[in-house]
Amino acid sequence: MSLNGQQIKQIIFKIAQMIDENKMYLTELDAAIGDGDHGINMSKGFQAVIDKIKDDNGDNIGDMLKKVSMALIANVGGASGPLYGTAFMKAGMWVGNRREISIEDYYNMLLEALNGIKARGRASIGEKTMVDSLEPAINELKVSIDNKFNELECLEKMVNSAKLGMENTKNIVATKGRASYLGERSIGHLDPGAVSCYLILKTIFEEVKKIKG
Amino acid sequence: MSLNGQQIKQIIFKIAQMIDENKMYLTELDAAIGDGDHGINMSKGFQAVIDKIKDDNGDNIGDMLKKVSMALIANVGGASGPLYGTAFMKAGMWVGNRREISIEDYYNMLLEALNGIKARGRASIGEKTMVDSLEPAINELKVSIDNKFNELECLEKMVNSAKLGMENTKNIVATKGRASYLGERSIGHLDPGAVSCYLILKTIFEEVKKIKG
Amino acid sequence: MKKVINNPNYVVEEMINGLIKAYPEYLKRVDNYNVIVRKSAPNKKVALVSGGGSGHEPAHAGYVGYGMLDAAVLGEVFTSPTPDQIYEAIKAVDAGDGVLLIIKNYTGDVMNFEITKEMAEMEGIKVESVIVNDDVAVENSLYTAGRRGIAGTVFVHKIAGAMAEEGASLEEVKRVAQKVINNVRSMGMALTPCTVPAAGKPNFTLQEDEMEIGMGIHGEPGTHREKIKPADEIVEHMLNKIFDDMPLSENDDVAVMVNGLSGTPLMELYIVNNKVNDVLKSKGVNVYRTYVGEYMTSLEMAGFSISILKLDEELKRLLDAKANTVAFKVL
Amino acid sequence: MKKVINNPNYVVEEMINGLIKAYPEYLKRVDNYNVIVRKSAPNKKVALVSGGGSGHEPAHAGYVGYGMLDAAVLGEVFTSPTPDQIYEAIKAVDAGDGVLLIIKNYTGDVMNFEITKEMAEMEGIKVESVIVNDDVAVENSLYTAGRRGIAGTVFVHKIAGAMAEEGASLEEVKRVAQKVINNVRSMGMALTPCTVPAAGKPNFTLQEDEMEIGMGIHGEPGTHREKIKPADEIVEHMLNKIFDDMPLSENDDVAVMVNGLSGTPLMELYIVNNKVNDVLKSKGVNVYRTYVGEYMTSLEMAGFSISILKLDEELKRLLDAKANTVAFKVL
Ligand SMILES: Nc1ncnc2c1ncn2[C@@H]1O[C@H](COP(=O)(O)OP(=O)(O)O)[C@@H](O)[C@H]1O
Ligand SMILES: Nc1ncnc2c1ncn2[C@@H]1O[C@H](COP(=O)(O)OP(=O)(O)O)[C@@H](O)[C@H]1O
Ligand SMILES: [Mg+2]
Ligand SMILES: [Mg+2]
Ligand SMILES: [Mg+2]
Ligand SMILES: [Mg+2]
Repeated sequence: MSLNGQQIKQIIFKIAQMIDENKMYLTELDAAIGDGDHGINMSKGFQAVIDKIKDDNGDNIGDMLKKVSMALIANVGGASGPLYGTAFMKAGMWVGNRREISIEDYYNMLLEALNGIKARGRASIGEKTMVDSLEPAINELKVSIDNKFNELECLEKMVNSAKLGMENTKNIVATKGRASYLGERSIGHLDPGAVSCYLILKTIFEEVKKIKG
Repeated sequence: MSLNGQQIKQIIFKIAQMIDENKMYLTELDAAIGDGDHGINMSKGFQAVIDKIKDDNGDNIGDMLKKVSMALIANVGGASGPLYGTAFMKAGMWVGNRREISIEDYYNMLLEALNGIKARGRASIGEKTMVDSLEPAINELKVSIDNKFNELECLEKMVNSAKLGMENTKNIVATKGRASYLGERSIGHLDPGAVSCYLILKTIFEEVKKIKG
Repeated sequence: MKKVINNPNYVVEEMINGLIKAYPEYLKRVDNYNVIVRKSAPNKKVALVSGGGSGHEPAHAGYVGYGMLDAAVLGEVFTSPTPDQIYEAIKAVDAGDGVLLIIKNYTGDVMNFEITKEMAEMEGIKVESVIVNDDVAVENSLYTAGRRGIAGTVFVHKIAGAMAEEGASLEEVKRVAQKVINNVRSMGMALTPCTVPAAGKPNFTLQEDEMEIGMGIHGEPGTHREKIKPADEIVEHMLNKIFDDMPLSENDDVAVMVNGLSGTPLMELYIVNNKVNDVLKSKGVNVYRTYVGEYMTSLEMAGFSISILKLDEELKRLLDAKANTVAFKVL
Repeated sequence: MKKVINNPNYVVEEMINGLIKAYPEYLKRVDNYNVIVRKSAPNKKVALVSGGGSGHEPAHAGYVGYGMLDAAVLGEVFTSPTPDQIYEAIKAVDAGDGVLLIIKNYTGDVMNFEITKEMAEMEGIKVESVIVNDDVAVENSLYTAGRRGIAGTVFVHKIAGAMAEEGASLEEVKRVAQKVINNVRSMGMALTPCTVPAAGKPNFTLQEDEMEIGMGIHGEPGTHREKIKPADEIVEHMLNKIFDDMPLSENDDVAVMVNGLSGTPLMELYIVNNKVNDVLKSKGVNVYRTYVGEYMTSLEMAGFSISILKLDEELKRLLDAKANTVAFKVL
């Protein structure tokens, strides 16, 4: 698909806007099984992201993503800050000073991000966290790429899989994060981090579609 | 009138009973302009009085009244404990080892009690306290005795005067005790101590009437 | 009534037991009395006795120990202790050098302590007393019960206690206690009422958006009731009332106590102190020491009081002297 | 929301300012950061850094000083501080002998502190960390986020701080901190919720006659909710949960902390301690020290926690070592 730094920057801006629009929704999800701040946290963090990269010319994708990471780490607070921060950090480290990324690069960046999140959060799939939308999405993306589907199709399948994973968090008893204190009582609720992660993947797909479609 | 120690003891028992019956009333009066414990305090104190003198044979009136005083001081708590305690102490000191008291003795005992209360509370008439029922009552008693009215008549006039004084506390701004913190807002309320004092004088009169009538 | 208690009638008894069990290295109880004395005091020194109704913890038992009180007498909740109790405290701590009674200015307290003083004097014990009246919410005049005693009392305990520990005479200890009283002013406010356990219901009511300014530590009425305002405005108003009563000049040294009534979190007390400090600095007043915490509480009431103590060199020295009590320590 | 504040968004900032203005002899702030450090620390010693969300005052800034912490990092209310803040604290206090991070076991805290640890290590600073997880209301298993860190943390500050003050190495300080963690268990309960200022409404609801057993210090759910019971029954239940997790034997020595969450008056905490002490004594356990007060609060929540720390000779010595901080002093 070959996205350049400027395009990636635009996608990040769109993500920030989307998070802001979903601030109350994410916060309400978190109020049900956490401490009711996920939307507030994320929106604060992505505001800082915009500030941090608005003057970045996108020449060095790796550096830009590290800036995103630092902004998230320093401003989101809570659990999701270090997790998303680590994700962007790992993605940025993988991409290094490449000036464009392909769908395969994108896959590798996501995989690095996932591994970063899992290591940081000591989490695996099925614990009712953002991992539950991210991991199936990445697996699906891999399969689609291996099947040589066209790029938009790959991304679309990835988003659908993220959505299924996200919806499935309703059926999971949380064993990580604040929701784990609820035990069985966490069943029936979506995990806010899984939702924000799905929304981010969806935004990426939609933006790439606009650029490429 | 010549009351002996046994008769005085019976009167004190009646006072205790009357206080117990008026416990809630006195407490409600105190709740309006104080801390809502006057009835509770007094009733606790007079229960202790009964305990303390129930085996007293009444031979030494002064000693018996000192016991009453100590029981009140040690058990009423709050402002009214030391005040009523001082009153009985002073009355007991005045009566000493007399074995019977006349109406003149009774007057002198009350006068001592009043002076004790005023000294202890640094109070004078018109400050919305028990002094406001006791002092006019004593003055009236003095006039009646000087006029050579019969004893029951003297006591009745005393009680009527106490009642007027007590009722008049409604019109007074408190300048002593807790009610003084209310300033003008204390107007319109009876002073609980003035009421308990009136009720005690009234009980004494009624009991003497039963004994002598 | 939401309280962690067993029986409303035994709260004081169980509290005393829990306190002694917690701090046997500091405190012991006089058998059968609601009197708490120092575990160990020097044989020869002026003894300090304070007390009052319970419900103001850590006052006063928390201030029994090295450099502060020798005994605290605990009445029922919000009720003055009786003379038999106070007398027992005096007897327990008198070492022949005399006893100073530190009394808060409430009619019941004053009378019960004064009766006891007369009793002790009759027994040949040298007893003096001071009456703390720092609460400027109440006007002080010959024609009222006078200002109430509130959190400023803790400064009296600290400073008179340090003086006694130095070995000063009863007259000297009384003099310095009275100096503190003359130089300390306080004012409080409340956001919520409190419930005396035996009563079972709150002693007054405040609307969800109301506060009472000048509220006493037993819920006695203050100067007025109004809608809640920002902390800074509340502080400014309270300080002005204090300054009206005790004007401060540039370069005056003061100690500040921001005292929580119990329900108010420390976070809010620090926010209050932020403004108190600013106002004092803007007047050129030098804040020598600040104490933020719960020193004289009112059951579970939310609210706070501010106390300002004007200092001279003697008071500074005594304020900073070593103290080792459960609730007040100076190393 | 009844609070003495100015603006919900600035409570942490104003609190920090009020705290520093109150205790300039103990504390200073790292400019532009929510980091509070000791006014003066020896040049060479292992540095202790703790922190977490605000709203738990006096934790943790109140424990900065001689014999305890070197720095506290203050997050927003009930929100972990971010790595840039924690990093600043580490840099401010590292004297070359290494830094121990004392972390309470919450996902956000653990991750933010660990990221920072990696950042500091990359800069060549020797950093170790321990994770406090004393709350037995949560089951500890590989398959949960594990027990939460609550008031037992204060024992870690005290004991590791004393060890560092003695001049021990980072490894030694970490060892003793971990020993405390292995030997301390706590459990809490709540009578009322609390309100995060920025949220403006309570974080949960409890009926007038209900309490929640096992409640966390941010209002995290506990083991169950039930009708209020007498204090003694509540205490017995909580202690049993603690003993289930950490059995005690006859002649064991323990330290006890009865910690108020802020809204509960000291009177009730003493009543609680009365029972705690009785239960321990009836098991033949020796109560070496007791601490009753507000050590780790939860805004204005009413409730309390009990912490039991099993002691050996080393822990006793360090517990009793001199400490001089705003909220914890040992003479
Ligand atoms: N250990 C973990 N591993 C992965 N994700 C986690 C972990 N803990 C929490 N999360 C994610 O973080 C989300 C909560 O984020 P947020 O509300 O911003 O933080 P906090 O819980 O500290 O308030 C959860 O919904 C979950 O998806
Ligand atoms: N200084 C005083 N002199 C005389 N009487 C007083 C004085 N102060 C209070 N009283 C009387 O005491 C009564 C209150 O008694 P009580 O409620 O038992 O004590 P408290 O006010 O300590 O709760 C008042 O109604 C008043 O009559
Ligand atoms: Mg959250
Ligand atoms: Mg959070
Ligand atoms: Mg009363
Ligand atoms: Mg009373």
